[in-house]
Amino acid sequence: MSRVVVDVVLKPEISDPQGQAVLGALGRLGHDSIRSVRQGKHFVLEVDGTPDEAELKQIAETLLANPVIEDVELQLTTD
Amino acid sequence: MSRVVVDVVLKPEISDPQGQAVLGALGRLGHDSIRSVRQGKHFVLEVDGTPDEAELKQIAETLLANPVIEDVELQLTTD
Amino acid sequence: MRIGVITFPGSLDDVDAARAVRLAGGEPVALWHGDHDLKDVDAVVLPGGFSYGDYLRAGAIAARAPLMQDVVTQARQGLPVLGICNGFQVLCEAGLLPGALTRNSHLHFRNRDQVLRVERADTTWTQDYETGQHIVIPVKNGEGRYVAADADLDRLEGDGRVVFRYVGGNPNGSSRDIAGVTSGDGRIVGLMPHPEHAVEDLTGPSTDGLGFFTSVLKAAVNA
Amino acid sequence: MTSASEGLSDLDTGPGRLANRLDTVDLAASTPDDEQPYAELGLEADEYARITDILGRRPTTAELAMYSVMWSEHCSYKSSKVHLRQFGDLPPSDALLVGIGENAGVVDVGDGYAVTFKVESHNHPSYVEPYQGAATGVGGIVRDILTMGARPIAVMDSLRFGRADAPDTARVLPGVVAGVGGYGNCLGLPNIGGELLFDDCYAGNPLVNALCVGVMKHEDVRLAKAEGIGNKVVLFGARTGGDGIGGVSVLASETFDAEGPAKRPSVQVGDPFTEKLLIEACLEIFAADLVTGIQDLGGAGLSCATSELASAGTGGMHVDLDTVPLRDSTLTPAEILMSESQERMCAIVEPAKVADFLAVCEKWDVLATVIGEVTDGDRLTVDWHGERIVDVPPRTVAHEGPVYERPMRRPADLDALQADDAAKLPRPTTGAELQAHWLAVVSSPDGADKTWVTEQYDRYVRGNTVLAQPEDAGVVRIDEDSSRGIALSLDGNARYARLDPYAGAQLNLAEAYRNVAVSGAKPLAVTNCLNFGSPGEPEVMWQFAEAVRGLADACRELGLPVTGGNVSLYNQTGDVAINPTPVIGVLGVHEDVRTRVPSGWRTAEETVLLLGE
Ligand SMILES: Nc1ncnc2c1ncn2[C@@H]1O[C@H](COP(=O)(O)OP(=O)(O)O)[C@@H](O)[C@H]1O
Repeated sequence: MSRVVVDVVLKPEISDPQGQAVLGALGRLGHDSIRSVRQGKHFVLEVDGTPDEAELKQIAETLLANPVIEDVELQLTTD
Repeated sequence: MSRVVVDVVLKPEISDPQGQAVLGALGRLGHDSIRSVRQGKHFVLEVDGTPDEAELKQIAETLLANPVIEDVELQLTTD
Repeated sequence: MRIGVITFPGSLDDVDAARAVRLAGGEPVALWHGDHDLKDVDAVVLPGGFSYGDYLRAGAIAARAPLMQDVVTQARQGLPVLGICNGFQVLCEAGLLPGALTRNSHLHFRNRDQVLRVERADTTWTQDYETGQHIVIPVKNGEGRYVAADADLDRLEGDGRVVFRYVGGNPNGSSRDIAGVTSGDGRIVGLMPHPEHAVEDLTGPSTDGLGFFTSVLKAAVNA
Repeated sequence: MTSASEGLSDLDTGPGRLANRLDTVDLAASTPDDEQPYAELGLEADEYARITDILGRRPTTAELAMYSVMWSEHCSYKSSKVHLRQFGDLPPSDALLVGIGENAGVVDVGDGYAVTFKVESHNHPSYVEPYQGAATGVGGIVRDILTMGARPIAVMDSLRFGRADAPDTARVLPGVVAGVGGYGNCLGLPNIGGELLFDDCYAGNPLVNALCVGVMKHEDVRLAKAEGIGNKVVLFGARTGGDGIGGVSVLASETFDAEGPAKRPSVQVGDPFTEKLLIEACLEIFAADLVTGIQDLGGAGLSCATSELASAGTGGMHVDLDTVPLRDSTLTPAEILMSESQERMCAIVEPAKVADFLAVCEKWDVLATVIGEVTDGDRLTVDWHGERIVDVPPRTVAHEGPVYERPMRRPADLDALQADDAAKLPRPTTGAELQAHWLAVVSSPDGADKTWVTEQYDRYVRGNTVLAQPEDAGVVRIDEDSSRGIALSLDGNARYARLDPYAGAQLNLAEAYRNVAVSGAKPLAVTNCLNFGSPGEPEVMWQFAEAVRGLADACRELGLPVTGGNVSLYNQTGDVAINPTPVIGVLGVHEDVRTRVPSGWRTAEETVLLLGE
């Protein structure tokens, strides 16, 4: 069985109100060295057998993310 | 400047309806090899200067995650 | 009796909570999240809404607001506190109440008139009810699923700290149908449904919510 | 098709242009023959010629951007204006405090209260990114209402999708509903009603129309105009980013075809939390009397806000574009002027009040920046890095755009459609057939229970909702002491409008009117959202003209003013237009909401009466 990690992040040009809110909170709590925060999604998939990379890529790009506003990063680890 | 990535995942014993919903959708789309999906959060922080690991750990464990239900993983990369 | 209602950025039901206090015969006092001033109130209500947009986790950022430090200190010394919906989430995030509130199991926001069973009629906020009484008040949330580790839930049940349970359908998938819990001393209560929306026949499904506010007024008189 | 944003990036680097050289007014004057990509930006050759005429030279890149977005169908109403005039020509109504032309009309509802309400479409963005498209649709209409000086108090939504069992409906519908709910719920605005209908014609072009209503005292009405030389122009709310650039012309004014991600995303991500703070900050600013004019930033962003404020005002305006807080430092000046980043407002503030204004914004964590001032004269000027990049008469941008009398033709298939009436259908003759008919009717998604949708909307927040789902009209209390309140209904019926747009629009109005009246309210005013196909199609233009004429005639008959509305054209997939879909909102007043009449049988042995024919 393999583990696939998919991180979905907003495209850099898209505004990220959640990240902004976290950044604001960090500032108020005195963590002044943090310059920016972006918040995305983190998926962990367990896949039977050897994963089909093309299939996973397609899943990531069409179901897990909306390519209009999001980018994806895929990491595969086979146990 | 450094980049810190924090992944927040639900503790294994906490049920994850979002991951479940994704898994259901994958099944309906014919992706039968996916056995499980868990959905978490993915933060990318940009930090001025050399990051203070202890401070970042504290931020991750007390603000970015709720230790009652979530676990965190921290990765640091300095440019 | 002076009952404080805290406004955080993104609080929505603060006007409603203040109205409920007034209709129950109390004096609502507006409190601001950024101050360090509880204005000598006899009790505090944390209202519903989306403080800080509910970004990160519902209630997480508000739990770290300046005024919350004062609330935590005074609550530990016995100041009655009621957290409604987002207020409940804030109290859990601030560590004043156990457990956590997570995304509804069906993943949708849900607004409906909800039947609750009162499990404890001896807290500061529920003494005008009877144990076992059914009340109807609106529920409306997207992150209202109460969760905690099983052992913690067992302990909560054992200690009698479950104050309300959903009856006739669980609107968000909460563990053991839990709708509200209390602190060990019964002075801090948090629940997802909205008693402040059930205080007038004209605008609510019932007036069953008034009891929360009349209860605390009684407690304050007897204190 | 080239998107406007691609066209734009050509502007600074493309052929015929000096690469990386800022296109200033001086440069434009000295290089009159430079070719400009006006066509890619959606402008016609004669429109471009008119701009050159107005300016006496070719426009700069930034000016071209401004004209192209402001002269788009979405902002200029160039195809619909000649018809919409009929609404302005309706007999004056005593109840009307502010009429068509402002961000939203204002109606007197008694006891010194005024109510403003309006519907707006966000159809195309909701197809591309259902959640964010619908969410930002709600955000936009709420800012329109706020701009008038009112506290927004409720929202409604009228939704149309392809067939309920079409696969794409499963993508679009849940996202749209979650977006309407996500944004409205987070703002604390009760949702008091709406519509949910299905038809094949919306499969590639769903309709998302959102209504907002707000209340204020008469003396609190604010207008969008820049007055008082030396007064400051303050931009407040979210930072300006690269989102939504070209959205106005591409998403709202061109036939939509999915062509994948653009370089600059034409979809915006909404931030209801920031909007909630904007609402509270604005209301505090209004209460302290700190603004002389105010405008929200919607389609066409700063181009629209600055030119409209200046055009409606008495003087000119100067803006220093370098002062605009950016989220993305790579934006070109033209992009900054066109950006449709959400949750922004623009106010005109007397210099002596600027400090107080900024203090209120700071209290609510709202970023506010002085970006310019009202000037002597009648030009709108914009500087970038110390050089002049815009110098235009603002009226020519905002209010004196092109106006077209588009050709019209009665649809060729209309006679056949009308002749093919229900009387010709075979009647059920057996019990089994009758049962099948009955099942088909009761299982129609249009008639189905709407709880799956309405449960995702908060209808209780603010504690003044007297009637909401499943009632035909929403009723909201506006004064707790007197129990004065308002009723609203939002209705459309595109099948009627397809069969006869004139009568169909009238029937839609009658339905909304009846819904308000049966709640016990007195109907006072009308708003509308007119969703049609491409204005380049004579048959679509005919449908549009007929619907407007029908609505205007019916309003005259009922003695109601039209206080505002929205036109959404280019609703089609390929060559096929949606059914003409006028969506009509009627506002009524309740002197005492305690006397409202809910629908449904309440107690046993009530008498049932049928009124009318
Ligand atoms: N998209 C929507 N948003 C909000 N409320 C809606 C929406 N669609 C339907 N409703 C509400 O649900 C109820 C039932 O709608 P509907 O079945 O269309 O009723 P009717 O056929 O009586 O007009 C009404 O109160 C209506 O306002």
